[in-house]
Amino acid sequence: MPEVTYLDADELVINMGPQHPATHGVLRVKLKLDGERVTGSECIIGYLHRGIEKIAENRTYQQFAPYVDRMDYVAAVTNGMGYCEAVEKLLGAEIPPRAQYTRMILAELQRIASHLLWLGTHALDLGAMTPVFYTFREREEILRIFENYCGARLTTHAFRIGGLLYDLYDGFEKEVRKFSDMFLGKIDEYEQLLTKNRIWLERTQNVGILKAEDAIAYAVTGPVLRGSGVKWDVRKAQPYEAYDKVEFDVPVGRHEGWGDTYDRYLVRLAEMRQSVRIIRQAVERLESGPIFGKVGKIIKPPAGFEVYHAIESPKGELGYLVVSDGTTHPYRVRVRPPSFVNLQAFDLMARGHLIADVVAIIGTIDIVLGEVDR
Amino acid sequence: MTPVPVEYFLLLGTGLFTIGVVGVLTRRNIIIILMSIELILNAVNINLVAFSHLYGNVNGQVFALFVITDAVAEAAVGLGLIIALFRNKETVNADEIDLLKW
Amino acid sequence: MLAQSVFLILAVVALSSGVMVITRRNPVHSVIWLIVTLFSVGGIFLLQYAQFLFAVQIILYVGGIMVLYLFVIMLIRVETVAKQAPYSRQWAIGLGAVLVLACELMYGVYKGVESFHLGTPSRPPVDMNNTEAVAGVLYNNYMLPVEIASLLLLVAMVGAVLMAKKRFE
Amino acid sequence: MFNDAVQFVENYPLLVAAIKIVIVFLVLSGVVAYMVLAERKVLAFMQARLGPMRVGPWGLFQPAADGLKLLLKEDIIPAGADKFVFLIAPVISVVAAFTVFAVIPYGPSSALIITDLNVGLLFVVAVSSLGIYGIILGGWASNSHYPLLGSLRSAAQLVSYEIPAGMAIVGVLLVSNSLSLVKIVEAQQSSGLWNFFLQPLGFLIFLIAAVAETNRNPFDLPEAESELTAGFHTEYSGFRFALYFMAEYTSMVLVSALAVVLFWGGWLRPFASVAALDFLNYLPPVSLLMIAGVVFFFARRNPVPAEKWFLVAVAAGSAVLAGVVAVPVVITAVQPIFWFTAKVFALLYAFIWYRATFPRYRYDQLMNVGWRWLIPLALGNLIATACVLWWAGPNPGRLKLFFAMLAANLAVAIVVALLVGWRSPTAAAVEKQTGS
Repeated sequence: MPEVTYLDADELVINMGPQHPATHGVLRVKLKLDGERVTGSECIIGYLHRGIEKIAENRTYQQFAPYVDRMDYVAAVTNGMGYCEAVEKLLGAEIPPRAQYTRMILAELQRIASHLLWLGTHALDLGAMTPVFYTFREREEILRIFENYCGARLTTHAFRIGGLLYDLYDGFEKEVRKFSDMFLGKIDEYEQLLTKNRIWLERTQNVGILKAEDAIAYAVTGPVLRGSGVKWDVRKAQPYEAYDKVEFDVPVGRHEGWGDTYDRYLVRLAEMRQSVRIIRQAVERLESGPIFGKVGKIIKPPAGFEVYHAIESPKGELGYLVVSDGTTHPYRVRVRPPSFVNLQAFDLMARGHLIADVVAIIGTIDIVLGEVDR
Repeated sequence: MTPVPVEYFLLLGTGLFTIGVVGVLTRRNIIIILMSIELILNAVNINLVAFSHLYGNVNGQVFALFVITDAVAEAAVGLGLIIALFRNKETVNADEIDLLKW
Repeated sequence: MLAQSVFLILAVVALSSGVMVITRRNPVHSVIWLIVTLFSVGGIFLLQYAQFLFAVQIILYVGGIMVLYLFVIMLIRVETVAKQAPYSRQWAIGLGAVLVLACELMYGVYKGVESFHLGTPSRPPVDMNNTEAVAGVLYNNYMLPVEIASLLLLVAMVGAVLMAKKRFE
Repeated sequence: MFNDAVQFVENYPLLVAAIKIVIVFLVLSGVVAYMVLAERKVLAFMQARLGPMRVGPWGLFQPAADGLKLLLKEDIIPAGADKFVFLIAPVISVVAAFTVFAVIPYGPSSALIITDLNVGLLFVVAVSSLGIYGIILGGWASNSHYPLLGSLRSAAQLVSYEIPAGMAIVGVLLVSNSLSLVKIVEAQQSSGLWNFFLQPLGFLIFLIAAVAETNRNPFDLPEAESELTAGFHTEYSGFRFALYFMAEYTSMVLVSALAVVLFWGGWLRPFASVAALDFLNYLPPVSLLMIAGVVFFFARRNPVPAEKWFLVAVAAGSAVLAGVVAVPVVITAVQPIFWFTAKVFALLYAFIWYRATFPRYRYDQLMNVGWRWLIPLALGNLIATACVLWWAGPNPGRLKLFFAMLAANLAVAIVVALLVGWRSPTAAAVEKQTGS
């Protein structure tokens, strides 16, 4: 990131990325600078575009499921869950409770894993090098559970349309319980490193301020929206799976009507605690029973139907619009990726800040370029 | 150690002073002109310290201290001026800054 | 004898690096040579038992003012400056005038040895703490000048900040 | 034989000084090399990982491997670089960092002092202010934007933090009444009170400024910030890069040693005047024994036979050394050097610790800390110290001085905090953005 070069440079346009350690992938940000202050910015995306939505039209419903894992590749489980549920909604299929709770447990574990990755890299961007090692240590536990469950760690393809392919392995519940007991203490550990750290406060407080009205106007969702003080969570607002049967709170930022990077940091930490709460309840309610609903081997929804199904992914509202044309292939799959929508608020947040804050702001939105570009 | 006669120092001071004045008169770059002024001030300091040494008291050194203080102030203001000038006129050549001439 | 040879070395270094200062095209090189000059002048201070002044020379001049020069030089474009003609048009006149001045000064020093009763310092410096001595004189005899100097520095500081500031808001 | 040695020292003072310089240089180089390893190891242990493990047992020979690699690498000079300046800049850094060690007293006997300048403190400040040239010139000579910007920032940072550091040193000067580093330690010995207790605020200021002046986390933005690549030494490679690296770590050791001399009583044992704590005198052999024990414990678990025997040898060596040190004559002789190194290592450990703990300051925040907090604090500390010393008069009681200084320091801290923290510049910006 080059900065002001000469005295007479009044306005300077510089490129950050696409190859840059702090842009979390291949994001390219064009920054207009007055001295060191950002007067405008433009996010240039598409470096990771793979045409995932187009691919869907040439795949059967089942075949497409693994592709969605490649969007938000640090939260593959939630991606897959959203897609499976959307197709299930299209079919009108019911999912047995054991499958529902299993999905919830894995999805919440995935949320924790995604937030852990975010926390570590965000702190690393701001110069705190230690948290990333701690968060990866705990994330490893989660990935191990995934691996034991479905054999994959990152792009899991954990669920199938209609339920689960695999039942839970022996000792799953014990492992998850053990993890959730252990993990609450670990969150406190991260908090000890950062939450009251004077420098952390200075780097995050009042940086990347997003007003609630702007957040809503920009259709920002997820922790970024909640950080701005808006209590909106798809899990509460439009409950899917069995989220209406478990108790959890929706954490919001400290302020009324606006939020900064620190708020979003607090919100994500609180969300991890809530996830643990959900996991504990869900594990309690796991009963033996079928894991697959009444969905045939060949999925052929009637023509002319169209559903939009949204779930709360770690990054925000992840929506799938699936249109059927009566064949085994979807007519159109449109994804509403939270990272992409949230990224639009970047310019609003970055304006007027110093160039060093850009790194913090990119980090706080928590984008994954695989999802932005699809 | 036999002390060095004081006129040696005076001659050295004269030499440095002359070099400094040559720099001020012949160079175009204002920054180098300012540096030449530093040379002149140093020449003065050599003389002051030499006399302080000759008369065995430290008054001369105190004067040299004041000269250094002065040099600091001069450098700060001078360089500030240069920055302001460069920003407006894009040059650091003394002979191109002639708005006040006629 | 030792003192004389040390003086000679220092003097030659100071003068030759002084010449380098005013002849370099690149201001950064000028600064480097000026630092060499300042060091040798500092050495000459040390030769005359002015340790405190030596320290001030290094701390303030070399460690402070010269850094400031480098800063400013790097802020403005050095490359373009280095390509322009280094000497002003009237350099010949300036050089001639200065030579005359130099001759006069040399003559003054040459004659002054007798008329001003110059000579080798007779009293060897007492082995007292030079810093204390300077401090004593500075704060006892020259209190008012010290205050004035501090005021001067304050004014210079404010002035420099105001001038170098980008714009008034 | 002892008399012969004395005779030798008296006959060849320059030769003896040269020998001392060589010894200090060698020891220092070793300390710096292993400081790098220690940093990597300590960081690793703080971050739940292992660190270097490949070269030798626990990577103990890693510094040698690193040094060899850097020596053998190609020394690249970028196109368009100012060759001469580019080549000498790292040398300036290293020389400035190493030279200051000439006046650091490692112990009370003249054998442990290279030279005792009566303007030692001024020398320290003067020479350490030269290290900045290595940074500015190196960045400029590289003919590249990143290094230039990095060096400008670095230089601005160094200049800014030199002021509070200098003022904190002046506070020590007032208390100890001398510019000679040896006399400063002796003053702490005779008053029985380390300057740390008289100048807690000064110590804090000095410590923060020291971290900033060595470009270490949390003030490491000139070089470590991902935005500026590596800062001023981006274009350097091979041996010259190693020189910069060495200069950075040497100056870390330097500021630690200075802090120990100025504030922590140099070579003095903690609470040297308290007889009840005399058992601390036995710490040198005990700590050596402990090292031997730990090494032996790990040696048993090491699977590689060669490494195992090496570690056993190390353990045996330290045990033998502990035995030697335990001899009454030796134990008093090693006291000063032991305590000096122990304190320096404690501070160096703190440097590593900061790096594991703190995020990085933003550039404007860094300047904010320096100019809005440290300089007013240092100024206030200076004034308060002078006032207290004037009020206490000559030869005040130890406790009286301690409590008066404590009160003055607290008062200064509170007043400055109230004045500076009254309204932070960010508050207005927030109001502007949120409209509240």
